[in-house]
Amino acid sequence: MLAINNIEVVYDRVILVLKGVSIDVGDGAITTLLGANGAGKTTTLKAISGVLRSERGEVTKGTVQLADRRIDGMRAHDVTRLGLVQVFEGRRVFENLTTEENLVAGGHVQTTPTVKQGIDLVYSYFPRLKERRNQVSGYLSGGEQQMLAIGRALMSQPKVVLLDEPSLGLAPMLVEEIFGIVGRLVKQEKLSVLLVEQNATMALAVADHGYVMENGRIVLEGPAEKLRTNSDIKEFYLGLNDGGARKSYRDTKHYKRRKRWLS
Amino acid sequence: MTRFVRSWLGVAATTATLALGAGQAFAQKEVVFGLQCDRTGPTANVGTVLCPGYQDYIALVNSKGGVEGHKIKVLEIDHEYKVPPAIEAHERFKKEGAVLEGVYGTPQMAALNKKLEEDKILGTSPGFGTAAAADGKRYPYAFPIAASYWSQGGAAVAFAKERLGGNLKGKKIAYIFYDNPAGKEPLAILEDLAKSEGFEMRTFAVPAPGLEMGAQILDITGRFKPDFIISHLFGRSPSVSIKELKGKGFPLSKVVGLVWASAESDIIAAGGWGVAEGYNTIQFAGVGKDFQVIKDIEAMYKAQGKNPPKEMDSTVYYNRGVFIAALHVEALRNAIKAKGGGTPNSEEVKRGMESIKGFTLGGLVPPMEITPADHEGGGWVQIWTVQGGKLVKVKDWFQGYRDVIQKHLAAEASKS
Amino acid sequence: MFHRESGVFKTTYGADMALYPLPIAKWTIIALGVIFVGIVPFTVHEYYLSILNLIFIAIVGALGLNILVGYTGQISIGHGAFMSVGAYTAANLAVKLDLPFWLTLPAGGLMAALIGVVVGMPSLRIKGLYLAIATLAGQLIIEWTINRVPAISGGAQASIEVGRPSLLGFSFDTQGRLYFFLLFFAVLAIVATLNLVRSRIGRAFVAVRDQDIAAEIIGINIYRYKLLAFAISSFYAGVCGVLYTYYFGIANYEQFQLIVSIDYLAMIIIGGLGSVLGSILGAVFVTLLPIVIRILMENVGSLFFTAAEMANVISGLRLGVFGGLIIFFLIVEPEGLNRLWRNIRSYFRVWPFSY
Amino acid sequence: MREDLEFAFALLMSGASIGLMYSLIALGFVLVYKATDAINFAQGEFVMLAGMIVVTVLGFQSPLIAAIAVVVMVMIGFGFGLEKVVLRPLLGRPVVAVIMATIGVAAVLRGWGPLVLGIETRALPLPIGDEPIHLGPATLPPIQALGAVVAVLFFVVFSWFFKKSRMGVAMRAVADNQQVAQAMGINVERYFALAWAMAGIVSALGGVIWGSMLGVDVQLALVGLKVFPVVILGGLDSIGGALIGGLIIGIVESLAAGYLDPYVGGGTKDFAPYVLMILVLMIRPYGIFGRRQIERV
Amino acid sequence: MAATSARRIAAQQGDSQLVVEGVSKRFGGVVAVQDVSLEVPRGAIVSIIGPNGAGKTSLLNMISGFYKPDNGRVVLEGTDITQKKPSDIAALGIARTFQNIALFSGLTVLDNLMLGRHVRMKSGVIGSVIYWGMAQKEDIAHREACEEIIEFLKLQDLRKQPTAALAYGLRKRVELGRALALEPRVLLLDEPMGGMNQDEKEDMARYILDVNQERGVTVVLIEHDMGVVMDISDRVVVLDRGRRISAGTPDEVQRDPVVIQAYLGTGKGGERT
Repeated sequence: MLAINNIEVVYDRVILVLKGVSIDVGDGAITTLLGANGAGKTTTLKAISGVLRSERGEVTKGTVQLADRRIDGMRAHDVTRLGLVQVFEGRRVFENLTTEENLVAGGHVQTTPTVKQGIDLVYSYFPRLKERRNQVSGYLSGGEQQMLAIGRALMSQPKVVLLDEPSLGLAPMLVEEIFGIVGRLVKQEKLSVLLVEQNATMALAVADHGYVMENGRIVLEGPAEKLRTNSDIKEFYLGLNDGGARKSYRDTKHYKRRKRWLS
Repeated sequence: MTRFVRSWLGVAATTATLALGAGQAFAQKEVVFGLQCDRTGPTANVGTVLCPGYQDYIALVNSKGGVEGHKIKVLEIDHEYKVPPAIEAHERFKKEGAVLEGVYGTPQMAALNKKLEEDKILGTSPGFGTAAAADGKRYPYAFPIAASYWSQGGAAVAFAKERLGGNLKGKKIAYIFYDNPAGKEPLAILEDLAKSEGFEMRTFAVPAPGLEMGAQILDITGRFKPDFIISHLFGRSPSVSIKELKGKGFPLSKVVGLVWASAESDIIAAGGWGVAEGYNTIQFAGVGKDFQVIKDIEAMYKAQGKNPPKEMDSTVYYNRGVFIAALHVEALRNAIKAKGGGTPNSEEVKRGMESIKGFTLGGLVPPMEITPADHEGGGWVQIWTVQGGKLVKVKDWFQGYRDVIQKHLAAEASKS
Repeated sequence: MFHRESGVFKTTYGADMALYPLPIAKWTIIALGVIFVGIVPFTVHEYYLSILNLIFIAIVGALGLNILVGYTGQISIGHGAFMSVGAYTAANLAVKLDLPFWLTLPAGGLMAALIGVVVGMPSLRIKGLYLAIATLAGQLIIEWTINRVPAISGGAQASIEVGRPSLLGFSFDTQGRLYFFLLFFAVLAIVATLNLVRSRIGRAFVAVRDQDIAAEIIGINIYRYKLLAFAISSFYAGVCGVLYTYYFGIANYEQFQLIVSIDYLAMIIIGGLGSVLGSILGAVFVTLLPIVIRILMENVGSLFFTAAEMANVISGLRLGVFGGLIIFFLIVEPEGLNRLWRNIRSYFRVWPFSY
Repeated sequence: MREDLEFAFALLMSGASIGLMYSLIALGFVLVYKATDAINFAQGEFVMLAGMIVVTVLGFQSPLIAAIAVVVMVMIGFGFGLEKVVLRPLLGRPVVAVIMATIGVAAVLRGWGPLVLGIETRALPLPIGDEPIHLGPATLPPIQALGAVVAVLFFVVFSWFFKKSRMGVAMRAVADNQQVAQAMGINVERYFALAWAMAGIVSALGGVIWGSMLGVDVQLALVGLKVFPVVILGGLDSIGGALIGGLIIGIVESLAAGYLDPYVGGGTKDFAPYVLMILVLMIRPYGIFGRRQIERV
Repeated sequence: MAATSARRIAAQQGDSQLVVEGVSKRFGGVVAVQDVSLEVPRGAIVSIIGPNGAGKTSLLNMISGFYKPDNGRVVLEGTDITQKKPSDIAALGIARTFQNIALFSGLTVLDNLMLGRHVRMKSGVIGSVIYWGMAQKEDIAHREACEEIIEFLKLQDLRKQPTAALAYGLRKRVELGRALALEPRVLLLDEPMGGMNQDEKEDMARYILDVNQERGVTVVLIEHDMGVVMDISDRVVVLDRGRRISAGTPDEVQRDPVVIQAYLGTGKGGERT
């Protein structure tokens, strides 16, 4: 569905952030992208969705292919029109708009009747949003805002959704609820999802396929169940010891050097 | 790299031209006049007409061979009504050896007063600046050379008295003024006259920029209901006052504007000559094109194969520019004559200015007499009234309450 | 201030925190001192000294405004009014009590600081444009008050004449003498600002600018520091106003209207927000720009325009170029002349091995 | 007594009508701020430019309606261009930078406008007559009545636009978060340009009406000074705020001049609105109708 | 585990360094915190957990004085600090970090730490302007204290770097350093692990434990990562919709059915669909 081939991203014309990244997002599947802070995960998403341009970044090499169209170098609003939409980390809703106005804005590329249907569809997945439809979204709770952010993205009738850290700052129970809904969406609405997560346990639990990123490069990839059993992944992303049991933070030794796959 | 080189090229070019500019002063035997202008600031409506008038008159003089064999070079500097550039302008004039300078703007004149004295260069401030500067002993280098705000105030009351049948006892006069020092200056005279002439006066302040004065005009026409209005406004506000008074049905023939509320542009902006019919204006220089000197300037343009500039149609300010230039030239002429044809220095030009007498330029300049004691030259004004689409002279050169003005000047002098 | 270099090792914290961390910087300062004290005033025409004098005064005001806007992140478009507060305070003291400049100068500054704090009060609750407009209100109210209260303004003309400053019988009454007078205060202001911004208080100002909530929670009383910034900034403005007063020989509020506030804002924006060197460069630039444009046009413009057209073209051009340059700097070099200077310097430092 | 009441009523009417004229200018400012967060200190110069264009076109003997059409088109184009060249590169920069940039724009317009379009003061006659409209004891100049009507009309149209139309909602979304709006398929640049173009339309009509009232030359730009107390009082991003703010400021000015001035002998109407504005800000730091910034720690 | 048990004993003896008594806070009509009490024993690590919008950060804001509670009071070592200004509370020794990093981005790492010592410094305006002398001496003295923290947090290479350019995890560490520079008696940490990967979390946990054990600083922690919370806390307080629903040792809280129902869920995150 979505294929990223060996892209490079440069910020401010000098800072090389992505150094040849290739990712395949399967049709109707959840693909997850794991990695440390600053590894370039969010940049990858922005490079795909085209919002990079507004941050003085550009794709200098490689291609991004949505179905059979090249979308690298396209502007964000055109990419969205083609059926790919990004949900930003930190649930960036339009704080001064009401819930429903957020949804209307999300359906900007669609016709008015489609927007009406879309709103109903979103409410069916997120009934809580319906209760809050006329509330200014800046005052919604964190979980509701995350739901709104996802629901708003659905409004453009996307084929591919880029989901950036939906669990950030949410309570464990809400995280579960949201991932549950995402799972249902993928199945019922035939979505393809590229999921960026810190919460590797959760991400690998819902994903079909996974990539691990370090310093702007993909260092590891494979089916999710395979990654779950990888010993490096276990230690550095899941916090498990060799025996598979969780080790205590109390026992962590002093500031060990981080392992690098490629050094 | 390239940006860097380019910026240094710019610096080099500037330095070169600076040097060139310095060299030019020696190019020719000539006398330098400095002229400060506001062509872009809050009073640009004055400067953009007045300064061309000045320039044209000097060009005319030069085209006729100059003054007693001396050509005049005018150095004009636009200070945008800011004070520091006015200081810089003065220093530049001084460097270029200017023998006199036309200052423009009340705060600029205030800031330059001391410098003029220290550098012994005379500066003129026709129709603005402090009225006390008429006293040549106290301000030896400041030359109002036209009716000060005090004289204008006196003249306005004199005119009101005439219009109201020669007696102001029991009458009501409204004074509507721009709420700044210049606007307040005539108050001293007006209050004094209110007592001696027995009229009731009330003041109505209009804060800058005076784009709107509905409430003040309501107050005047609805509550105070005066017999006469003296209007001392600047910039855009005169036109607003004319329009508002007209709208409230107040007879404009009972209104007189001091010198900065009296130009054609004010009448045009107020909605045209029809709207302003009857409005009276005080002038310190002649108005209209019916002067030999104006015809000469037109002829000069025609001789160059050009049409006279549009600025000439705005005769009030244009003629004032000519007026200032003419007095400057006359001062120079006197100085050269006194020196027997030699090139005078600034001190000598000052004495030349102080001996101006009987120079009327065909009626554009009043019969003023500038003396070491009186730098105002007598405080002469005319009254012109809007009649049938143009300004018509209704009262020739006169001085209003000269005795009262003198009394105030004496009082000021005793203070310092 | 002018140099910073890697590859030099400091062995004490004191050396690491010094104002001029490199020996070469010390020599630059000494050289500048020799040029500005020993050479310039005795070789340059009085006209150019008068321009330098205007620049010196502008530097004091620009530094003050930069402390408020650049370092503390508060906006003021009422600085012209603070200058007039300083001016009238000094003028009244000088005329009515016959005080010398070394008393009237700090007095003017202090009074301006006091008024500045009052005008800055709204900053405790409002930010950004709202604050800018509140200070504009301060400007209008101060102007009105001075215009309306003869006890302050000295009468209908709102002008108070003051004599030239003098010290031990030496009167600073020519451009050449005023040069030393103003140079002294400009240097004093520069050194004081450099010290202030690297001190505890300067750091706190930047903290208030960058993250006011975090600043508060690590123990910086943001209200106190916002007002302190207004006070210090207005103190500079007041001193700047007093310097103008001595330089003009008169205090007159019409010399300090809104347009002055805007000119000073232009200085620090063009020079560089939050930079001492930027304030200096900005003051130089804004003062010189109209002069340079005019002189250029006087010489080059006659090729294209008649004398009559020239006058209008020069005026329009000056305003147009001034506005254009402000826009240009904001877009192309947001950090202002300060940054441009650093680029030039680093170009030279590696010269001839660039690129 | 009756006379006092009549005077008070006349003051109110005079203040209200001029206040709506202020709203007309302020609306352009609010539109731009609401959609793009940019603060336009050149609003007065916009109006000046529009006025100059109208009188210049009228100078070619063209009918008024054509002149208005031309000025609306030119101002739309000007708004577009200005956004692209000046404001867009300044996105995300501190308030003071945007303020200063628009002050720069103002200087450029004041410098070049008169050079190109004529320095002299010109009248801008509108075919609406001079006979004041009588409203009981108060009279209203027809030009102010026209200004008030246009201001209210704009208010209705723009309120509907932002609340009800999808384009309006999209524009508010852009104002809220540009990057996210982009990702929702909204062409942010087009909406920014649209906002400036709308401001251009408002300025064009503001220029026609104020130009007709004051005459046209460089000083027409001074009307821009009136914008600030109006928009701050009403709230920077509120269309209704601009309307009500204008009304309040106009009335306060009027009452200050009528009742305060006689006691202090000076022009209080210049700063009375600002004092009121500061008082309001102390209670509501975001203006009467402005939106509270949603801040989280 | 000796240190831990000593602390437990201190807690049982009621040596509470920080006491929050029945505080409430409403915003408009919304109740953010309702009648919440909290006792923080000297030298303990106390964690506050709960769903989003439970009022955790609001509670922290009330302790650090950024919000004034509608009811109740906050007492630090016997001093009522409820109505004190945030800056005064900081001066009394309560430091904190923020959920969304709030460093002074225009300043270097060193200057950020020096700012942390602001309340421990005294030079006034005159002193600062003259600088040479008192202010300089003071700056140097405090510089030493900051260098010590720089060493502790392994920030030596970054001293003169502007914080805006640092990686996320490092910025969190600098923020911790800035809080430590204050020489706090109580340290409030708002999601110090938020957005961190495993590696960074382990480092941060280690630092928190060191701060607590070696420097004897009492720690109040908001964190969503249950692993961290359960491992390093001495006590856990659970909030839900502004109310305190449970409190106790990590084990007690983990087993509390109310907590499981409101917050933790099945505890086997994600294993569904």
